[in-house]
Amino acid sequence: MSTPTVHHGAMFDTNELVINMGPQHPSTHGVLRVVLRLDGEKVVDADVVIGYLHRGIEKLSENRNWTQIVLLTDRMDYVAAATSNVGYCETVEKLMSLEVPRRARYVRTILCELQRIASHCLWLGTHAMDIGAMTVFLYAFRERELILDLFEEYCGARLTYNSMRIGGLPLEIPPGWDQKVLEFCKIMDAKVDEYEELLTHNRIWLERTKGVGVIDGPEAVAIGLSGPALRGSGVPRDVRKDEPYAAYDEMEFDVPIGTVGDTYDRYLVRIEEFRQSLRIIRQATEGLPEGPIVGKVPRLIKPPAGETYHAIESPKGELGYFIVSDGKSTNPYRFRVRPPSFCNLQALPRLVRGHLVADVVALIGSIDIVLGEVDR
Amino acid sequence: MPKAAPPTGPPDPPPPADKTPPAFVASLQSAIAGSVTHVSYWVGDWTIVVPATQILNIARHLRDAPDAAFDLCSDVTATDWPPRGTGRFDVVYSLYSTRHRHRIRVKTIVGEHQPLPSVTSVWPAANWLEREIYDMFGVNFAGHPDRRRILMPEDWQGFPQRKDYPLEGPGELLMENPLDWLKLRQAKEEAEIE
Amino acid sequence: MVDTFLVPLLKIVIVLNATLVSVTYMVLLERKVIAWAQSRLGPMRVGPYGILQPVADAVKLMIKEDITPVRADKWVFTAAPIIAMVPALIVYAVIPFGPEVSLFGRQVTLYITDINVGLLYVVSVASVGVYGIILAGYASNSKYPLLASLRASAQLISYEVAVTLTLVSVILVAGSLSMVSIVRAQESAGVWFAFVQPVAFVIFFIGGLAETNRAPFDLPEAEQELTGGFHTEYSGMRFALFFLAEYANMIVVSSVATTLFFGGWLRPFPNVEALAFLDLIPSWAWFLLKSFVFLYIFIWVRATLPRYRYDQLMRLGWKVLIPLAILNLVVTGIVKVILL
Amino acid sequence: MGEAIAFYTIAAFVLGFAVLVVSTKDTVHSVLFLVLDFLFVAALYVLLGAQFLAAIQVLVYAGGIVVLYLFVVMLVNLKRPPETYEDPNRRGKLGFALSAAVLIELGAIAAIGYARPAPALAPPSAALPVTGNTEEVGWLLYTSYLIPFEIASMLLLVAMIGAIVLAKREL
Repeated sequence: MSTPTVHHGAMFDTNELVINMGPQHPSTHGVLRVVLRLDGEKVVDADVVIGYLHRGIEKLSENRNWTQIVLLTDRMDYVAAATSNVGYCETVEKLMSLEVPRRARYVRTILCELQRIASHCLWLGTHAMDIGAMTVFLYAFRERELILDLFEEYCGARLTYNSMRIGGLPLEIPPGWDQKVLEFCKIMDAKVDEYEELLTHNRIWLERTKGVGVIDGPEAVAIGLSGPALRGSGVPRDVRKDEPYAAYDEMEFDVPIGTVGDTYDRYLVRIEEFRQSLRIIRQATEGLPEGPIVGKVPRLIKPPAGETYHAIESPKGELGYFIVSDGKSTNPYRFRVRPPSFCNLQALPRLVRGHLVADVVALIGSIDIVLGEVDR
Repeated sequence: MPKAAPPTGPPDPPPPADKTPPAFVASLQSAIAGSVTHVSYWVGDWTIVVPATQILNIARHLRDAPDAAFDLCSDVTATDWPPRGTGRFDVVYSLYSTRHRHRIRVKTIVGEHQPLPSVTSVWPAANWLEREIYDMFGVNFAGHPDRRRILMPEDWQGFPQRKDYPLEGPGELLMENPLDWLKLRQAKEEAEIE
Repeated sequence: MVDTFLVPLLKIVIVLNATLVSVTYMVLLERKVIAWAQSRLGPMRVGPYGILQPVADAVKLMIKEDITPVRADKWVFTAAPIIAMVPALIVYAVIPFGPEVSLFGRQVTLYITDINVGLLYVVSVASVGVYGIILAGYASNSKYPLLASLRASAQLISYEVAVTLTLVSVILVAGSLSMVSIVRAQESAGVWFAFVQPVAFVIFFIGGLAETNRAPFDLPEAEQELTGGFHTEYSGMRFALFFLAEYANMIVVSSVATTLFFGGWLRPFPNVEALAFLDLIPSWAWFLLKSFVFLYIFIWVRATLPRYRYDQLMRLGWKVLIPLAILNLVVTGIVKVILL
Repeated sequence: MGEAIAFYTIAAFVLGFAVLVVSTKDTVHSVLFLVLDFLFVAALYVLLGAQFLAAIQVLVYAGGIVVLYLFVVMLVNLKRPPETYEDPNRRGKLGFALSAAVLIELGAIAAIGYARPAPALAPPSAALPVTGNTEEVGWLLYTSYLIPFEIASMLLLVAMIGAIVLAKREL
């Protein structure tokens, strides 16, 4: 990094302090490294250094067959693995022009929304913890545990689910599972209110989040923010509404947006998304159609030559897959992920400039990144 | 698996007769002459192929023209087609308009050392995405404000996402010092001959 | 001989040991209370309900490797935890745990000493404790601890002003600086000073949270921002000393709050004869009970509130608490002059 | 006897630390010795029966002012080598002049002290140590020394405002 520069200020020579936040730091949510240049406690500039968790998933995927890749997508956003699975499978289905049965699309919707709640729980917990509210962390993890139980019952895994197949679902949902999902919705409704009681009107929380990291709509779009971080700035962009996938076109839900675009707005947006997700889960579970769970999938998956980009709304933002098939081999020619965390993280230096060190952790939490996805 | 000849590029089929390209493609063509060399439609996605030299003007037009208004650059990526020789890389921009809610894929073909103007000035979002392409493919972005490696270590040799990059990786030594690695490999081969 | 040396010495030994034991158990209490607040169990493995956890912690910390960073200022690095710990302990010299009682046929006072500037002594000794934190941050030769120690010194000095101003208004009401006399003044007034000086009490308590680096003012040791703050580079017993000093300070603040605002060892309503049965509980037990309530509130606050930011903390201290404390002082003075 | 031993021990510590304050190379150590020095001076006050003064000494000097010193010392990088050449003679001359002045002053005080022995101190009243000297100090400050006290507080106020004006130019 550059050497500290000496300012000749009004009266004294003051040194800028260069400080390495991470890659081992309790609030960088993994192995993120932020090189901060500080003037006192004020951030003059920040440089984000990533790649510590780079496993070459894109390169790996170009050497695995189409089915094996599902399992690699688990390892990207490991707090929302099912969403990555769905995104990948839908992209391949689009490439092959496969018809997915309605029941499978409904279950996908349920899983995606459960996953969104789980991911937001983790976000809420760590975000609150970064700002010092430690109890919310455990409350949020308590509810996330319930979702993990549901996933475990569905596919046997608790973190990396491998829960999708190209063309549909690998498994029929267990008997009684839908009832459990509805029960969970009932519990979660009350819990979201509990989180809000602890934080939404808490004076310290308001002071710590309001006016911190303000970014307006057009700038947020330009810098590539997506998902709740973009909606916090008042841009009603939601892939579920704009380019519906799975069964979202049959669901009724609202897209919450913020007004100012500060950390508090992003917080409110995600809290409201809890409720909207529950609403979607209820609709999908109650209206779950009967029928097959897998469409007409050829035994050997070999999409015709061509390329496509398909995006879904992951809990972090727009998760896109750009896949090129050469039509000859059994693995993709080019496998590209548009990771929402990566693109959102890009805005971090812009957001932290001029704020204090304590706000840096609040802002890292507020854009909700998972380093597994940033680095792939 | 039989070793097939390496592909030379995506088919990029032209749109079927019943599909007409979106209006902004025509207006782009008329605003900047020769800007769209090919229009393709495949599984619901529209793709235009544009010349690399014009990319900055095209990007600006696509962002600012009211009928296009592509304000969100959702992805920039590349594909490597080694048999094509001079123009081995496809650089693919996936654009989205939050106003009109439509998408377009803009594709341009560049060679290994051929400079490609960076679109960071048009879409700041492209900054890291282009850095990643540089890191992974070695595409030479001109005018990029911060052209460093992003995912790989700063002293990494080679560009891992290229198709001719060894799958087993370069080995520990190559990473640190490629010359030592070459000597070591040579010595090893000579030892085997004896 | 017995009265001048042996009894005080015995008292010092008892108070020191009781303090150190209660400090270790404070840690357990904190973990337990926070665990219950967060629907967890807390430590459960060492002994029934984890009751021996402090012993295990102490053993662990003692046998841990004690690391001194290579480029640290070794003397200061070693001295800092001691400087933090000692003031926290010697404050107990003037804390009155109870009045004079007769024990084994001898009149014994339940405090080590009662000096006529007792309150001032508490404040001045506590003000020296900040050196431990500042020097720890400086001597570690590391950036996070340095930032933390800068935060700490600014924070402690700012809040010391507010706390001292509230103490002055209590002194005005009590008419004495001696801790024992202040309790006696509450006895004769028949009311706890918390009801006479509610504003002073609130400011004192907020200031106390800040002075002991407790949530929501735990900026100098904010784990999420400064990776642990001033004790980042410390390990083993030296780290434990900082840890113990923080809890010892919490007990000091609770004890002082009890003495100044909640009648010290006095039972509730000390002048109401109808409640005389409350005297069955010995005076020191009342004192400990009241202090315990404060300690519980300390922990409770930590489990509930997020952390303040540095500038907000300073704003609260300088723009809210200090003006309020001055105003309170002036009003107290005027009322006192009018009433006399 | 015991008091005398205590006094001379403490005085020796005071002087010893004072020497260390000026002789230590490391500025932070020097500040630390200053704190110790203040603590021993406070002990001296206790010995003289002035507990109030002792407590104030610790509170204000050790706990307040020196913390600010330390603050400054830590923030200002003093390990930098001197950048400009300074005339070694000039400093020597100034030091010589200063120490000579101090010596002459000390000599004059000693000579006058010999010539005029101090008037015997009034015997301390028996009631005083029991009630404490806080009241005494208060009475003195607000009666005999009211004007110097008020002037001192004005001076401090002026210094404070000056410091704020200097530090915050954009106000």
